[in-house]
Amino acid sequence: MKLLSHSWTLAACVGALAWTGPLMAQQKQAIKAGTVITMTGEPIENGVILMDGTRITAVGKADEVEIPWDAEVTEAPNMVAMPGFVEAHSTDGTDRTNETIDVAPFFDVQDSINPVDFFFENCLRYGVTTVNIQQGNNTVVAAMGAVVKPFGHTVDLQMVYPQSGIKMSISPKSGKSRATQAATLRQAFHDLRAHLEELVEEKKVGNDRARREALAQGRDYEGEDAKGRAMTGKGWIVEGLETVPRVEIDEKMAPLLKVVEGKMRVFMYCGSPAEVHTAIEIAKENGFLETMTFVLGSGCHKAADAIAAAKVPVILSSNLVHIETDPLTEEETRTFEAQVFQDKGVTFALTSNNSGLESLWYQAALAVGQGLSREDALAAVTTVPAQLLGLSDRVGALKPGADANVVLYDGDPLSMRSQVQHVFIDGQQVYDRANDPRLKHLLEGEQPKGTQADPDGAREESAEDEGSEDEDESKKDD
Amino acid sequence: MFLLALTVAASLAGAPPQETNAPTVVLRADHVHTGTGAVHSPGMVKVRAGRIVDVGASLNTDGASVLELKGHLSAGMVALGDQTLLGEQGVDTTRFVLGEAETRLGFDPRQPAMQRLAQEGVTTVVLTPPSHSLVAGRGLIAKTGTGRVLANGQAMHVAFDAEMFVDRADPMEGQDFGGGFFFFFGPNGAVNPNGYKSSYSGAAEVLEENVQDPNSPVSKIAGGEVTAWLRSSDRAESARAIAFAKRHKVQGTLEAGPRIGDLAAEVKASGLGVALTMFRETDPHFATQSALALTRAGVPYGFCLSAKEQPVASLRMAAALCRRAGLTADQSWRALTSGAAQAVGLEKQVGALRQGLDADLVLWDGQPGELTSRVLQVWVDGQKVSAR
Amino acid sequence: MTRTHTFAFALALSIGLATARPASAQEDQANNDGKVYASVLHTSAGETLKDVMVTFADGKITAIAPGSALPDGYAEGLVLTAGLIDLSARVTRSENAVEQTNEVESRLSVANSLDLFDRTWDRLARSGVTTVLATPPDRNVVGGLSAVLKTQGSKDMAQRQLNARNFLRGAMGDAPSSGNRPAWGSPNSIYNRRPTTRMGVEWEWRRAFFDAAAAPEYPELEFPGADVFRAVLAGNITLYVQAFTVIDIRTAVFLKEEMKREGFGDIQMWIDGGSEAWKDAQLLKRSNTGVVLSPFPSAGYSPERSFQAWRVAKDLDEMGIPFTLSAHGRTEPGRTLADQAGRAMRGGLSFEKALAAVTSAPAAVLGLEDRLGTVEVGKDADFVLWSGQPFELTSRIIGVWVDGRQVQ
Amino acid sequence: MRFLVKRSPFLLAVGLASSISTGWAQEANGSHDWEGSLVAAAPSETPFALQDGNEEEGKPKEANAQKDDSKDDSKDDDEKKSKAKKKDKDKDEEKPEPLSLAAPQGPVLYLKGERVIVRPGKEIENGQVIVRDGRIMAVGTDLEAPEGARVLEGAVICAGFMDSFSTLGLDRASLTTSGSEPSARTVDALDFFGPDHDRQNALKAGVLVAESHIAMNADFGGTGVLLRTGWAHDPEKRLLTDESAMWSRLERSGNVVTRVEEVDSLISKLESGGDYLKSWRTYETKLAEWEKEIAELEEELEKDFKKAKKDREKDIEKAKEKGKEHKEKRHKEPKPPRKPRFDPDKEILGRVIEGKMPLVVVATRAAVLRNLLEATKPFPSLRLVIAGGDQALHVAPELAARKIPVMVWPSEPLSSSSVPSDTRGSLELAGDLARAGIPVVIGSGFSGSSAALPLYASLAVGYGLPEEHALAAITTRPAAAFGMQNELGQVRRGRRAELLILDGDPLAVGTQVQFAISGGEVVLEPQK
Repeated sequence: MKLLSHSWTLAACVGALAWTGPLMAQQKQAIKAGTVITMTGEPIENGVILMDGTRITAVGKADEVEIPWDAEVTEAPNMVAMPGFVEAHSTDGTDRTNETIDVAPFFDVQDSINPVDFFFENCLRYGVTTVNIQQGNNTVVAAMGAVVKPFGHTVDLQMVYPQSGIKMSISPKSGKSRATQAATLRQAFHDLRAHLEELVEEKKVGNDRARREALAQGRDYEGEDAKGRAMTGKGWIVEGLETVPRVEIDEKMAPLLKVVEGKMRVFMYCGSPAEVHTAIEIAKENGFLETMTFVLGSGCHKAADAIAAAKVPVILSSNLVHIETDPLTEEETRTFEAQVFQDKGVTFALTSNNSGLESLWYQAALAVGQGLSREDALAAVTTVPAQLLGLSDRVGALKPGADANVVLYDGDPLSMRSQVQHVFIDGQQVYDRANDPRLKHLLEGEQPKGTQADPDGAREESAEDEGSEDEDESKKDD
Repeated sequence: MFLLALTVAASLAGAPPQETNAPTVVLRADHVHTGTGAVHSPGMVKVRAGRIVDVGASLNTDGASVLELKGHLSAGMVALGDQTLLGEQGVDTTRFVLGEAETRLGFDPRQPAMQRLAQEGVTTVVLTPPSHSLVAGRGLIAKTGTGRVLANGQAMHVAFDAEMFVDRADPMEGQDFGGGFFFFFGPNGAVNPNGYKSSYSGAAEVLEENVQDPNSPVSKIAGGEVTAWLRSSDRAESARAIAFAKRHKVQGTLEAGPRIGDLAAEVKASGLGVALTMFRETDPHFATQSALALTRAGVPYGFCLSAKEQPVASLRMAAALCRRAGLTADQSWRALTSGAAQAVGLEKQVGALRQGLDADLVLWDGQPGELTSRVLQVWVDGQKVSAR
Repeated sequence: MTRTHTFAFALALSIGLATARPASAQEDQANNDGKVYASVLHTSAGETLKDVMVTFADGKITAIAPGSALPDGYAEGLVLTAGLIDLSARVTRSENAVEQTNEVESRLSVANSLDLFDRTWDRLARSGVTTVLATPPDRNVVGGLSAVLKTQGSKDMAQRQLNARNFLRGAMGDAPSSGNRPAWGSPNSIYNRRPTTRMGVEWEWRRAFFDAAAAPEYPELEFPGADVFRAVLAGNITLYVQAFTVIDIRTAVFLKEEMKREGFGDIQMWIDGGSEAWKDAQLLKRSNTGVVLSPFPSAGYSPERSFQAWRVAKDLDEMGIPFTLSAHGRTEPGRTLADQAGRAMRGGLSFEKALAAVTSAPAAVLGLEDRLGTVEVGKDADFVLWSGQPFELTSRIIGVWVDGRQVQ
Repeated sequence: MRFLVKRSPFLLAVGLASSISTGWAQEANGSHDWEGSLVAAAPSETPFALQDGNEEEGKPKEANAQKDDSKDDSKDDDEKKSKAKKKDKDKDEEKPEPLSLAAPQGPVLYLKGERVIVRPGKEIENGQVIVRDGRIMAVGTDLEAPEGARVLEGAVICAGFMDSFSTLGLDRASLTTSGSEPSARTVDALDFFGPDHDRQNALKAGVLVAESHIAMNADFGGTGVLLRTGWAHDPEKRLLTDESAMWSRLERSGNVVTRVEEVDSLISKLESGGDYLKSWRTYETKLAEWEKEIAELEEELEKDFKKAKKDREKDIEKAKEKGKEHKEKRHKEPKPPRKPRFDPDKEILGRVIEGKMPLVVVATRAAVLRNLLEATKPFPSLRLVIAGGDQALHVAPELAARKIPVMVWPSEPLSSSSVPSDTRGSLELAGDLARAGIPVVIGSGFSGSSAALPLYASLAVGYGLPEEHALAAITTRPAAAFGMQNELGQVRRGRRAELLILDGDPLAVGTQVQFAISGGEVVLEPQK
């Protein structure tokens, strides 16, 4: 049996290769929709989206775009087409959100993403087509994150942009206070610098000793040529790093070196406004201010000036309206944080991470409700997160050359009464609400194929009594 | 231990000792703060038989011994609603309504804490019975130095705050009935023979019954025959207490929390005095604002003794903080003396240096309202009780 | 155990800062008349008017002039609806708001336990809720009588309370027995009461009704509060029972039908909670029992919680069972009463039905349909002004008026 | 985030003990109720000098800090409250200097006051003060207002009050954590974004400078900060120093044995810090020697390289003839010294034991204090400050001799539960300590509020602390305790401009702050 399966897979691969040629060619598609929201300009009434393989080739008015004869056309006259939502920062989709050790930049989230996690199924249901998976906030320096598609049986099939950035936190992890957290974070960079200086020193001392030995022995000394690369970066530089081959650097610290050299994005969680100024100071000292993005807790709008001055983009907390009661006068002040950041010219993205309140469409709609314009609200869940992740040319908008990620709604995407009907990722339809097995089972009671019925009917656990009122999921501490 | 069962040899004489040909003494000091607005520098106070006969810049002193004093002379301070002085009195949980109980019978006026209060300048203290019940009986007013208990100072203590809801309703705690446990079932299965209530509405119902029942001692507070001490902590409880007082024309004092200022108008309309449980939390903002509001509304108020170790220092600090929040010097001094006396209906007996009042005098080495001043000598009912 | 007066005076004090004194309890009556303009008015009485100017005086609506021009200073696209009504607001219900010394307490009302100074009233008003039914917390089998009041107004309960229909509050299931302890063990607490099981709770109900009904003939069965039970049997007081799971709902309906069978009387009953009402809707239909739906669970990560649970309103509507929505007093964004109506619409309920479920339907249940629930001349001037289509996430509440006075 | 104390009811006490009656009884019968009291009872007979603590050897500050060598031990004849003029030995160096010609960065202020309290015990009638570039330029009685200066007038001009133990700007977690390390810095934990009432009230009450530090219950809680309450929202201007002191808490555990070990571990950690710095210094010297030696060796090798080359070629030839492999000559040279591993905790503790930063030890019991004083004797450079000190009178002579300030705060001692009630300090503690010649500092304390600091000082006067000592306890003494005596606490030329203009005596209850000047600018003025 084992031999058979071996040969079987071998044949399949060969066959697939043979087939890809025409298959790829044959995969031209066109979607005709009542309205097309391109995110690159005004929405187009009855527009067409042309797709070839995994890329969008053309977007325009039905009469202006000529559909090739061999393109498979999807007619959706009374639907709204828009680019898939982009989740700027999510800690779901992995088995555990944080390591126990404080500084662990050498870990990689790819090793813990679970492709069949329920989170990905729910992403499709709400039209999210690109997710930046990072570790949680309960850390000092966490693992390297990755941008993935919520579809695919293996992690590498899902992969869009591996090692997309390192998650750090300036807010105290459990057991630490603000002072000890800041001290540990500074210490991590201090250890890196000490390690590099030690390597360069050893190399230098070694070379000098060899040169003197040659003198003593009467040999001509031909020094080794430098096998490493000189260190670049805006924070601090260790001179002479070119003498040290990069492979000799402790791989536990190598990712941090990329951060200091500005080659690795940093997602810095900051839970309270007081910590913003410490985070900016550490980022400036260690040269990653330009590549840092703040992941903010609620209330950080108070430090918006410092954030604007440092020109750091932010990912807002899913709790859009910050509510604070003055303990003295018991006055309640409500602040819609996105507006504060917009007025101060700070680039901001919305996220639904652990919000428990539906998904990105819900956040965008709530933002419009609080006074943001529709364009800015939609941008904050499509083009802006794409820009933060450095994927502006691939996702977040319907434009020629971008990935063919398209979502079809049966009405205005921000209305309570419209649902996602179809989702295309890389030109392939990955979700169709009409035959969503889970919804069919729940709403029509239809038993999915190959499963037996729950003996006493789908007993829900949602019966709450006054005691165990369904607490808002955002209390889930991650 | 039953409160009632205690017998105490308290000197129960109501009025101060009335000798017929008592000596007259004239105290002359650099400054005499009458507490009614006038300050005589220098000033004299003529005292006979424990009472103030006359106050003025200069009085004829023939036939009286003159006492030269260096410093500032003022009336003794009046402290309200103290629980610390009742020592280890057990809280009586025998019944939800204890109309007949009298704190007077269980109180030792000679205890050291009373002497300490006198030495610090507090000459009159108003005690309320500690209680976990709706009505805890009659409180008492006593002079700290001499330990004299005033006859007319026994207000009926009625609770409107959550202190009265106690989980243990059964007096038989720890008493064995022989042969293991058995218990009485209340009317419908609850073990609560003493009629304890667990809700504001339940307590309100029992209070109404008692006030309307002529042979319950509580009914005497209706119409003001007996003064009342209504204990409340938050504004909702204070509002209910004020409504009750208006409904039954009750006279007396409302013990209120720091937010009472929001109800200053209602308190003024009800005619009740206020005992501010001043600074429970570390932030006095509400308490000082309430003091300002009560002063503006013309409601007489005083402060409650609260800190166990430093009661008088906390009293003077409360007045100082109200002064910093905006009260004038004599407004804050009035809250320590005549205002507090008026709040418990004793304005004709203590709280100022005026003709006819008790001779409670304190000699300070500086302005009485200043925290930097120290108490040098104290007289209560005309007798010198301590000197530095 | 001396209760030392432990309110230690905290010398560690900060000097009071002189802020403005909060408004005095007597709101001045002068400014509760004025007018409101809206592009669209949903009257909840079946009409939708365009470009409307509503004028009101002394807290009552005096005129509704459709078709009036947009006065300057007013914004385009505003929508006006009647003030929202929450029948299960669960506001300021501290431990001491229900008499727990006996298991069946029907005489006392929650009115004298409510704290009208609590900030929750202002937050509720700002979230669009203008009238609430306040009930005692569910610590007893029968908690007592309820109180109907507006979310703004005088701080004196006597003036604040509306004389609406009376409700006797009770609970099915294990909620009331959760605090109890068996009578043996330490017999020193009012919590040594029965029942400690669901059956015990049901027995208390049945015993109370049977004793009350039989007391005229057998005087020894009379107990304090029996007259309230008789008024419930006679239908003058509505029985308002908390029941979430389908088992509790069935128990409540069986109790009602048993009383009818015994000839004691036809109880008017409403269920508070009813999140599993859809599982046995026939029973409710048959017994003509209404449901005040508890807040819909947040979507979270399992569709069971959202898609299915949010459909309950549509299902009950299709089966013709009277229902209203409630938010259990929550006022954070995404959890207010308006948001519950939005979730009902996402579950399939039409906008008109959703609006009725939070305005005219609860007004009828309270017996105040002559004063509340719709925007009509003569009614109370309770409105909510929206920046766009109500209950949508993309619009928010701009103004709320209670008795003609705008809420700050 | 404002820290609202809801724990057990907070008792008023300037280290208040139930033995308040001692103040009274003690007077009458002369016996102090401390066991075997060391202090003569009647305060009025014991003359004591108002020492200004370790005035002289202050921390070296920037250039124009004038070396203040005048020791102003004015005798204070202490019959209560009399303001008799004191004989003032120090020279009157208030001659106005010519103003520097450079244009001023900040505003120039000209303050006029009927009374200018230069420092507790020394006043000028109808004086003027000129403030420029954040410093006091001149103090005198006949100064002209510089052109363009803003004129501010009031009854009393005095130095801003300083709270030596406040909790301003720190959240609860930072305050109560016991898991801190010496290298943790309070400046990272400051948060003034939450509700700000405490700080605003403190500013209105005249408290311009406050010391805050984290980790109350840790053995070493990290370095505290001295911050300006008037500039809390400006990250640079709010910090006077981010290394005010290292705080350490003793009596962390209940039982006696561990309490002794606590002192030993404190000292051993400090010593290891000192050794660490020494090891770095020896490393640097050894490295310099090694480099010199290597340089000489290299020079020599350079010199006879040609010779060595020839010899080598010969050897290779010889080896080839013998058919053996040529073996290179062994080259030996001295090894470079080993660099010690960087340890931030030891580094900071080393600086503490070398006196760069004061060490504030929170301790109350006599036994622990005695043990601590004994253990710190061999380290003269250590600048020790005692905080709490409820039983400090038992070791009063040594504290006075070593001029160790004792910080008293009006709250029950930190570990109220484990301290037997009779030892709790009483309102008289401040007075008794001052009479014993110990510099007294008053702080608002763990559960205190900075805004009431001046009232605590007044109350301390009401219970026996002479008025000048009380004013010193909230101005000059805390400045000296944190090594800022040449910077803060007095109205003298060269000092930082942290000044108040009051409408009455600083310790009077009714006094309000008219203007507050911090960092050379007006931070508080009456609303128009």
